[in-house]
Amino acid sequence: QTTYNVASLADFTGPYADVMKDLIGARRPVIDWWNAEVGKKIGVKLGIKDYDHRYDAAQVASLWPGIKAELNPIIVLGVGGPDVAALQGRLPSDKIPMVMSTAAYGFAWKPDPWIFNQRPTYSHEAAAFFDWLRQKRGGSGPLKVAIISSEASPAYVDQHKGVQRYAADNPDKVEVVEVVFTEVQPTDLTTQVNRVTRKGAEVIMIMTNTAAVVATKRALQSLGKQVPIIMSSHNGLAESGRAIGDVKQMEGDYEVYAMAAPTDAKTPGREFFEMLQSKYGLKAKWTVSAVQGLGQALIAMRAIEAAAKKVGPDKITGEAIREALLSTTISADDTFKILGNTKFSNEGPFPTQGLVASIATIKDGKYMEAAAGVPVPSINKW
Amino acid sequence: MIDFVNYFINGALVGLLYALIAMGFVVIYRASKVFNFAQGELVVFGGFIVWWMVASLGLPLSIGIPLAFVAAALFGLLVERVFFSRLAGESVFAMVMVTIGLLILIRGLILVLFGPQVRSFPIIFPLQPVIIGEILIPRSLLIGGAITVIVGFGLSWFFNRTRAGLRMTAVAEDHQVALSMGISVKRSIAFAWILGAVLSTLGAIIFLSGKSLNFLASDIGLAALPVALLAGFEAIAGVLLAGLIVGIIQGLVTAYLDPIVGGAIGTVFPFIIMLLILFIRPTGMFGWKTIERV
Amino acid sequence: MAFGGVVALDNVSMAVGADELLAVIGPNGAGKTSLMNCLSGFYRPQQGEVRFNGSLLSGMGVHHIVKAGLARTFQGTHIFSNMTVIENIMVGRHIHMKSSIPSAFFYFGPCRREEIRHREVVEEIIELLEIESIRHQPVGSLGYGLRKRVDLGRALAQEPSILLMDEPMAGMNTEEKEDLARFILDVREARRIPVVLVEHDMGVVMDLADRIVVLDFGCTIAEGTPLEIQQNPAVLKAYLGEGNR
Amino acid sequence: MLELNNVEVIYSDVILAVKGISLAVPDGKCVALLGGNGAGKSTTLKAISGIIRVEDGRVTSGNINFDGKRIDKADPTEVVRSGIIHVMEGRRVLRHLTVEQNLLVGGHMESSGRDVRKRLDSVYDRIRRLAALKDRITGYLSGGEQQMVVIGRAMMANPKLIMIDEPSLGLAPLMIDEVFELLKDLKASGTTLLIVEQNTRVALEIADYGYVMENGRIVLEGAAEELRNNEDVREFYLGLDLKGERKSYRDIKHYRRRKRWLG
Amino acid sequence: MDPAGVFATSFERDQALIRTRGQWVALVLFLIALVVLPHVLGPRLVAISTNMLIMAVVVVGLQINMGYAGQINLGQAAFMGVGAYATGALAIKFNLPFWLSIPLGGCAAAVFGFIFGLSAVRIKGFYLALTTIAAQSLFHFLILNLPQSWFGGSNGLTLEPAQIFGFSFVSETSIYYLCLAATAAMVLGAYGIVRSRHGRAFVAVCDDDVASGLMGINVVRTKATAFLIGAFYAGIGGALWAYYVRFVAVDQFTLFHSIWFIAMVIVGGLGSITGALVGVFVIKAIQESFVTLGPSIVAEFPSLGGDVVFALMNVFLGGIIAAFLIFEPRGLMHRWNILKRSYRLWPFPY
Ligand SMILES: Nc1ncnc2c1ncn2[C@@H]1O[C@H](COP(=O)(O)OP(=O)(O)OP(=O)(O)O)[C@@H](O)[C@H]1O
Ligand SMILES: Nc1ncnc2c1ncn2[C@@H]1O[C@H](COP(=O)(O)OP(=O)(O)OP(=O)(O)O)[C@@H](O)[C@H]1O
Ligand SMILES: [Mg+2]
Ligand SMILES: [Mg+2]
Repeated sequence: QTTYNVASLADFTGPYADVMKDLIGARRPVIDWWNAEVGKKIGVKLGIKDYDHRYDAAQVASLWPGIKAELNPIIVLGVGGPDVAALQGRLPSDKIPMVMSTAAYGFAWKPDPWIFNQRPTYSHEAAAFFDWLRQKRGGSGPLKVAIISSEASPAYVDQHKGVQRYAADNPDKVEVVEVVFTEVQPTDLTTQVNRVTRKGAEVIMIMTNTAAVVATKRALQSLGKQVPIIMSSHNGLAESGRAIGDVKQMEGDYEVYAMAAPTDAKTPGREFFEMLQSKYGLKAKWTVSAVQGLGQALIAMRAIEAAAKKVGPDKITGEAIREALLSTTISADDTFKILGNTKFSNEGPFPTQGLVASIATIKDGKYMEAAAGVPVPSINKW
Repeated sequence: MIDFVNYFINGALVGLLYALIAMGFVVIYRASKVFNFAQGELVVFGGFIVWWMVASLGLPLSIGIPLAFVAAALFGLLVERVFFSRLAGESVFAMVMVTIGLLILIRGLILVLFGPQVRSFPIIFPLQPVIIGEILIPRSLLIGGAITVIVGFGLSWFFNRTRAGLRMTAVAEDHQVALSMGISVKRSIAFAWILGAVLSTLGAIIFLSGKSLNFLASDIGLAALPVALLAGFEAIAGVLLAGLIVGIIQGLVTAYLDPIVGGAIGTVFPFIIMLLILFIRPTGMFGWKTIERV
Repeated sequence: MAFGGVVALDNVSMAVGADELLAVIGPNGAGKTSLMNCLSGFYRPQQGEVRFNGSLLSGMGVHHIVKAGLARTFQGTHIFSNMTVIENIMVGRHIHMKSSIPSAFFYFGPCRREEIRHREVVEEIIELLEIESIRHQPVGSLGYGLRKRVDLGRALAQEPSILLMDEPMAGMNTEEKEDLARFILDVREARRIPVVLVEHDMGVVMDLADRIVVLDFGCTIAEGTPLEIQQNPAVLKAYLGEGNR
Repeated sequence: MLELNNVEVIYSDVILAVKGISLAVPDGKCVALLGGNGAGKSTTLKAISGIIRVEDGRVTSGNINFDGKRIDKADPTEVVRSGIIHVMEGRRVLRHLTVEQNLLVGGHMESSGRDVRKRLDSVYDRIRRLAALKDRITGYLSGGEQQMVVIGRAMMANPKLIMIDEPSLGLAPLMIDEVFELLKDLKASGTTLLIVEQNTRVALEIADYGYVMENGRIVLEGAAEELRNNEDVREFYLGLDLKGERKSYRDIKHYRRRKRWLG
Repeated sequence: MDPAGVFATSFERDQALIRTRGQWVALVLFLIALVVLPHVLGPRLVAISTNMLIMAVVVVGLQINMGYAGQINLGQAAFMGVGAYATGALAIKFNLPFWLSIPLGGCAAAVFGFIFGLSAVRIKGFYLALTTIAAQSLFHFLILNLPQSWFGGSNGLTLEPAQIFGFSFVSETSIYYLCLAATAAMVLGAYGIVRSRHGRAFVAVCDDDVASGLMGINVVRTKATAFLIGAFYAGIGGALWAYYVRFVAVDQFTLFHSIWFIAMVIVGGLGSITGALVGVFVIKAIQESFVTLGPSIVAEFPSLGGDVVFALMNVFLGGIIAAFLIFEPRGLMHRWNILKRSYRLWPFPY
């Protein structure tokens, strides 16, 4: 039995400290489970260690050499932008791949990846939703979309740029009526929301943060308008619902991401989660963050499995894992249907083809899946 | 046209909110000559106190909010006790630097005491907007604006017309002279922070009523900074006008220029206005002129 | 020269000859300091002009006037209190030093040589003013009198071709005044430059000045030799008071 | 009423500025503290008023008593409340405030607004000049005018003891007379005075008793009369030659003539 | 400062930074330590050291700006960002070698800083300092809204490693040496600047700008120069950063970063270059040890729960800075100077 290490980056003290409990809470049990049920069989044991990167690229950069020296990891579990920023230049020379939990960013969309996102970019996910909603709406005209974004972070800008690109390339499908810029904690959005609704927006996309969702929701409420909001994983229905006080107020709004939605339904993913709870001491709650952690860890585990199969359990290297990631398809069953069939390619850090997204909503006050297996369209680079 | 009026009114009200936050800067400055970099953090802290009293402990608004003000005042006092009482008479620069340490500390405290989660802030003012014809005014901002104007003129009266206000002005002018006249610098600074904390809490209530709250909301301090600079650090009532100017211009720019530029020019515009006006009036519109004598 | 309603200087005309010690006296608030400020360019007179060696000074930037050779000391203390005595006087050498920022960045070489060269001049001044023992003390911790001496040293370090002094003796006891008077005379002797002196100590003024101008409410009320001034009834009434001969 | 016993003052834990001085200011009298630059006169006053502490200084030994109470450990505000006002050197006006506001600050301890006005009027009465300037911003006043403001401000507090650091500094002769007239007036009305002064002649005129400081120590003390006749004081502080004539500044020879009592 | 009994015998001697043999020995030892450090310490510590070196350049610049010229600068991170972006753009678009693009990055930042400094023409005192906050928001706005082809917009810039004669600075150690060389040069330069007439002009303008004007100092230019130099240092730091991380994005240079830089200056002590270095070291060391310690504490006491421990770390960090400010508001260097002074006077304490 050969022991290898996995480095787990987490934001304990930075801006996303609140979701970390579920995210890393899900990673660890997956590895324990894998060690016990898969690793044992193939002769591989994995260790894992958490590092606090404060969601700060400088911190990641200063941590990384130490991680390499101390842990000599064969794979890294990353969180978000700063990890990509600080490590995308180094991983190729260090020959260690990184698997991300969040969606990808436009800035990391480069060929020959060492970084792998289980999900495409936020814009891809949004586009999948728009296509779905347009079909659901019926009719022929493009779906009129308003975007509430912010320049507080380049990641936010990236999101709306991607959607704008999609709209520009597919004028028959999506029309962006306006991009409204706000601060991280908007003072009041009534006038802005009023304006976009009068421009005929059929849906409002907010993938920045919950504060913006809450402010928009309040604006809609005070205007007496019913326009659905589409959110993403980090500011989704549950978070926004909590932030506004009651998830019932999010009735009719949506969240979209290329993973399973953490609904109450007895899905395979849910069963896997409960198994981890009962057998491997998983403490995280069944949230989007936990799903991200599960998906991410599973991708990593399956890649290691594939690599072990190829090069033998005692010869696994970061490079071999990357090879395995690029050459094998990780089937939906391998990830307990948390992800669809995942096939990475040399084109970019996320699967450019064959991805599917789930859409969740609040209906009659209950969180539930609105659609699953929604195909993610392809978008040209922006 | 009606749009324009709407943006104008809303901008003005948001501007008044900035003015209220900026008043926190000004009040602390006026009573102690300390420029408080931690103003945004004070707002968030005040917000969390309100959240804690009302949402977490479940006290009714009529009890929770006054209690929150008391707690904020105590916190202000605590800040003075712990940080500034030892520094009385030290250079003002040192005190200003302390506020930077305070900023970092309060952030940590908020994380420990209230956690990093986004909290739902209680609905203090009714959500229904005031609707006049086609003009639609958010109620919390409207009530807040009215409160701000009253508080602004009240404080202005206090600092400019009362003896206690004069005493504090003396402290802000020159700590040593104030001491030599038997004025307690410590008490003045304590008062400044109490007032600053209470005002920040009030600001938080108006800002956050019915919205969400986590420590990132402290950015409002940054947004209010140009207002304070524009008015001049000594001008309490002047902050109202500066707030209106900044708010209205920002509102209109966001509405009409952002879509053209395709970027958030509305957020940088206050800084540009501030620079322009400072070039014309180097100590803000109503700030004390620097006296240069040899 | 007027500030709002306050007329600080009203139609004052005067001239300082080369190598002359001109004293300006007058009651408090007469406009003496304002006059000095006009001369040194700190105030811009609304009317009239200041000429030095034929060239027009008024309207020039303050630091250009200094470069033209005018140095001054200040009423009260306007000394750089966080710097040591040496550094203060070295600031006086600023206009004579040339080193650019890049050369300062590469300190060793021309910049250092220049520093040392000027340091020697400064040491001479320190010796002249007898402040050797406090050379390295921060000026902020010095008493009032010593500060005034450093102030003078700083002005001297500029190697001015005209020196303005605003109440240099204030805050000194007789002995120190004597010292300072000596310094002033020495400077005049050594450098042969005109000096304009504002002072309230009549002993000093009468003894040192070649000529005296008396201001009151911004107007010249008398001008003449010390002896003439002492007899002038207008001056006695406005300024000296009976018994202060 | 004010007594200093063996007081030592240290700045920043290293600079010993006052090295064990003792002095007494009796009730209703005027005491002058004379001495050269850097002798420690201002430091002594600051030690009494407690201001020293904000300059990173400390009274390290000895004690200061006022009206039988120890005040060397007291807060500056308490010292002022007990009736001592310190007029600091350097005309520390509150620059952005008007003359009247400056004076009002001085009267801040008065219990009611009416009492303050009354004091204000009496100060205007005593210092006519200030009444004329009352709405001017003090930062722009001339040096002498500022000096009047700070003295007026001290009077506003109605203190038992006024300590004035160099009241004549920068004043025109006529004005010095005026100020000292004022001080005499104050003294006559029962206020005790402790004056630090470089203008030895006028100081000794008003003072009952004088101390001469050098290098942080008291080197000479005596009744004003005595001091005036002391040979050294005459030469070094009054600038008189042996015959009692004032020497001309032009005639001073350039060498170190200073005779030091100590170190 | 010399111990008792040592006197300067010449002006050169009096001005020298290092006056006794002991100090020389200490300095040489320190430099040797810096040089051999990568061979002794583990890579994590080397990385931290590299980080500290980069910060040191930025903070030394801030020290000149703030500690000497008295201008609080809230835009230092933005200036650093300008340097990083300029360097990145030059290296990518024009293929400039690093020894050209780094100084040019510094210059770009210097120009940006100078423009803000020029507002000293009209704006004075605290108002001037606070206008630098506009630098932050302008920088952010411009990078995100200028054409993507210039500075990459929201995509940021990705750099190739610095290269010279076919050697590329990829390894942690090589980057460390690159930064060490640059930082040493910059720090030495800083000592030169503050001892020259410019340094004195900065302090003079800070102390009393009216009087310094009347001493022949061009006040506006001096203030603007202070910003220029501060920004130049920030720019160099940013340029090194660009080659270190090899990816530049706006969110690496936020106001909060500026605030930390200021905290470093304060902890070290205003008005001392050495203080700036000490401040960087202390804060960074504390920060890094917390980051390192955190996960182990959680591993030891899982019951505590990660977030609580980490939040407490934040409080600690803030508390330490606040404690510094309360008990040593003038920074560590001030304490050190007092110690030295008593040593100099020893054995005669007063
Ligand atoms: N910048 C200014 N703004 C407003 N008023 C001014 C200004 N400068 C001077 N003054 C006024 O001008 C008058 C003359 O002042 P100045 O300082 O020249 O007097 P001075 O003769 O030097 O008196 P002193 O001997 O007391 O120093 C004063 O009444 C003063 O208040
Ligand atoms: N804040 C301070 N820090 C350090 N040393 C100080 C400080 N203030 C004064 N000193 C030192 O204490 C000594 C006495 O100073 P002080 O101001 O009491 O003198 P003084 O007698 O009032 O002189 P002057 O007549 O010049 O005003 C001086 O040597 C001075 O250097
Ligand atoms: Mg004058
Ligand atoms: Mg004194």
